[in-house]
Amino acid sequence: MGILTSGRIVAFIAFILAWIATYLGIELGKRGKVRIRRLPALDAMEEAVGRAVEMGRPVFDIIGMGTFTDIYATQTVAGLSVLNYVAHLCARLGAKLYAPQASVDVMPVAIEMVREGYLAEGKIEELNVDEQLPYLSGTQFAWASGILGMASRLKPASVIMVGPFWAESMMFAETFDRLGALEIGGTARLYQIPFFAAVCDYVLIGEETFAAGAYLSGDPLQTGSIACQDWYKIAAIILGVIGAILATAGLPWVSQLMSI
Amino acid sequence: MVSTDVGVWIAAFFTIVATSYAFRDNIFFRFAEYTFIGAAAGHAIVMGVKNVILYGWTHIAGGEPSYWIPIILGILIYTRYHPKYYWIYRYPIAFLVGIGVGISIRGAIHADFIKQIAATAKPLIATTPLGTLNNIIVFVGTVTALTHFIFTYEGIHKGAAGWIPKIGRWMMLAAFGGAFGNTIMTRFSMYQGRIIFLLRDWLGIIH
Amino acid sequence: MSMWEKLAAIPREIVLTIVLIAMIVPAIRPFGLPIMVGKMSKDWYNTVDSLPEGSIVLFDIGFGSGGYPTLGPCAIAALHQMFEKHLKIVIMATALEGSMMYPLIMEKVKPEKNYGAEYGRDYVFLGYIAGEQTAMAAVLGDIHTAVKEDYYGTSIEQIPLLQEITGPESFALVAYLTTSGGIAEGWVYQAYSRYKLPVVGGFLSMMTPSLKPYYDAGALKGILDGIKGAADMEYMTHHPGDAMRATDILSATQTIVLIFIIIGNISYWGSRLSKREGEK
Amino acid sequence: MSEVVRKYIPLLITFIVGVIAVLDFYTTVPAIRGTFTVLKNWGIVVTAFALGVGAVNLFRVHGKRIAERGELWPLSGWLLFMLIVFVVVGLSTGKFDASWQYKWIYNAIMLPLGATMYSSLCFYMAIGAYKALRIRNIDSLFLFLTAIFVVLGNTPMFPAALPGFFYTREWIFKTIISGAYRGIRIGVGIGAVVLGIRTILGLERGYLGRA
Repeated sequence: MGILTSGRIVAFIAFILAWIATYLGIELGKRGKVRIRRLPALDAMEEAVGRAVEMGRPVFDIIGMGTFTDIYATQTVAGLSVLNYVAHLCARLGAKLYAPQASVDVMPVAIEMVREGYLAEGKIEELNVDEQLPYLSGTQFAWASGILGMASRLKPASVIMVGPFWAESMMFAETFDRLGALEIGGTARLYQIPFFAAVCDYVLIGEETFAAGAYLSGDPLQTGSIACQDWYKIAAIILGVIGAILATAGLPWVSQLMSI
Repeated sequence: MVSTDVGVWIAAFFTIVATSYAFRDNIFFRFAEYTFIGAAAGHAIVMGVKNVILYGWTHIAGGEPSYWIPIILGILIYTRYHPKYYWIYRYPIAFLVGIGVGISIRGAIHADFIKQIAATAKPLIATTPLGTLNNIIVFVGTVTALTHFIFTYEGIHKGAAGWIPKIGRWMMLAAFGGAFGNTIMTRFSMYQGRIIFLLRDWLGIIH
Repeated sequence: MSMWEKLAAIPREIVLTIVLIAMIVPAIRPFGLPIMVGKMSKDWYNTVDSLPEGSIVLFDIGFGSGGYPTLGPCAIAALHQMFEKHLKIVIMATALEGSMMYPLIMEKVKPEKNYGAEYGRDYVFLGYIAGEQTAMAAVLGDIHTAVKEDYYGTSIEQIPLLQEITGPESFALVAYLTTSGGIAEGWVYQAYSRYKLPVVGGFLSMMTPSLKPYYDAGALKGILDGIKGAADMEYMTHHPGDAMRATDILSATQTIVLIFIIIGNISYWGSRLSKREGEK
Repeated sequence: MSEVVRKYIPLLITFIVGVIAVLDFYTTVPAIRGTFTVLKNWGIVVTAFALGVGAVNLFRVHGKRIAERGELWPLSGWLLFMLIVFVVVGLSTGKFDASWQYKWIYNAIMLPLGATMYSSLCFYMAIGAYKALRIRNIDSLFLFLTAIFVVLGNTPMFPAALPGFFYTREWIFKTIISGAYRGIRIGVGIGAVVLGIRTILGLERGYLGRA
């Protein structure tokens, strides 16, 4: 065993297994064998868009300032799936959608997502991309103040924020709250979840963001990955529970195993 | 004594203007914002050039021609702006993504998965009753929060078992409350530094 | 508008002005409250304290201007302790603006004057190194192939301290201060997971909840929890500075925030109950 | 052919570099370790080049705005001027950020702006706490209770009067936050690993940009 680094052998095995599990999960996803539970925040999106129609005010969908190259790319992808769904809802129910953009790389995909939604609902003539998906800025405070400016001008009835968010999350949550908008927030950036959880009417916590994206898109790559992650979480639960019971009985086998 | 240093006056001006936005949007804030964006991008270039020289060029000068490779890759990043040859920029990006992803996931499975399981698999009974209670809360928090994030087995969220993820949700909300409270302090402690700057370095009211 | 609704809708300008006043008054007239040292900062202090004289510490400045108000005092107090213990310190910056923080910090620490330390022999600054985790891995793995010059352009062959470093095991401790989650996790991955080096970390208080699992699992030996950690360090090292001054300001502002939270809740429940009364 | 050059070779580069990074961690083979040391050093240089991309984007966006006399275009001109000032001062002395001239403009302009921009979020926190931290239902009750006790423990005045506040905050961190956040961290960590594997395998191709 000389070629493997000691203390990391179990980690290595876990890594190899993750590799295989990712393949398996995606394969199951392709065969439609993965079912993801529907989250309450998704039902709330329909309510949010309906509210905007009733009040005659627009809907904001903000996917954050992530890019495809950073480590938060999955959150951006989830945000795009949600944007697509919201575009469908807005086109169908007749609410005006605004989705300001922060990333040059993501913007063309976002436009495609919205266009597809409007097209599928037969409302493509109602979509004005330049007005509804403006590019604000890729710099944090310019982006944040741009959104705040749009918000006080257009007074949205509802706002959906799913994607990676940084320190601007609190500025957004507070401003939209002041404008009386119904807020649905979701991010997997650990540092920012508390603000959405405290201020928003509905919140997607951490990985729920990915699950929501996978549920809405039905993309096997996304659903399969969720399945694979579930297996690992279940493994963590089982190992944790058995390990704690054994350790309480004086047999610290699991934690010893983990340091091989 | 009020400061006589021009630099301190400029800094004080920018400090006050950057604060003003929280009260109301105004043109002075826009001016400060644009200054900041320009300065930050300029600083990034200066540091970029310095790093290229320090970590690339000195190697070449020291007789390691292989360091031409990262320099060429680096230059290729800028092909992304070319209408026809934009795809060349994928080479340096592919390199950066490979190294970045590889380096972060190899540590993640050790520090975030293996080590955290090892920390969970600890005895629940402690020497004091409070210690035992604490251990149980941590254990329950970890396990129930994990169950909350299981999406593909719907049974776990229904019926009597449904209480487990529900407890997890409450534990997480309680934890978020703590995090929220802590963030209030973080932001204030950051701003206090600016107040001290204004009162001490600029106005000279305190020492 | 009922009384409850008025209470619930105090204009933001008024709220913010009160908050500002609560910062200025104690800054001018401190109350001088005592400090209670937290366990996480104590662990940092003890970890450094237990190192034998002459051990080499890798110290990372992973913050820029945004983090300076809180992490600057942390860095100053932490370096005071390290110089006092006659440790040798290799300082680097993984944050883009980190190299600009270094002179601000050293202006306060004054290692030559206060501790008779000598640049190059007792401490060295490598400057900003791009790439975050890539930079960490490179410096830990083989500092001699990664770095050719220090911040001032001196070749590393001429720096005696760097000659003492033969590999990752030469470092007795990795200490970092950062505002970035990527850097905070990065040092755990690269120094602890990769080389099993003892690591201590300091960050903004808001990051502490998400990084505390590392401390509980033993991956971080100690934590400096934002301005609170800085005040603890200043207190333990007997070098009172901005953080201890900030303690009083913090008392005033946090109390104001608490009062506003209570007003918010009273008005919310007041209007909710009075509405219910009205419906009856 | 062009598919290979445009798409598959980049994917292959990611795969090879990623696999070497992983093997460097888990194995002790000197050849892998040596190769990866070189790759890491290269990585620093390539990342350094990428630092200029932001500036190019700014020149494109703001250059266009100036040419079209768009909204706030004089400020766009000022932005590019500031950018050039920093670059000129930084590069002309030959000492980069170590020269006193550079330190002066940094300390006068960038330091106060950076420090204040982020910290002025405290005002949003204060307003947010006042407007949002309200007990609306059972969920917000949990959030509210710990938030209040953490704020009480964080306010140096209260523990000084009654040490119990200090220990309550430490206890909340030691139990509730440690437990729940460990659960979240395990989940997020696995999510990152699976995404990483997808990327190394070339299943996740967003970073390649437009097709």
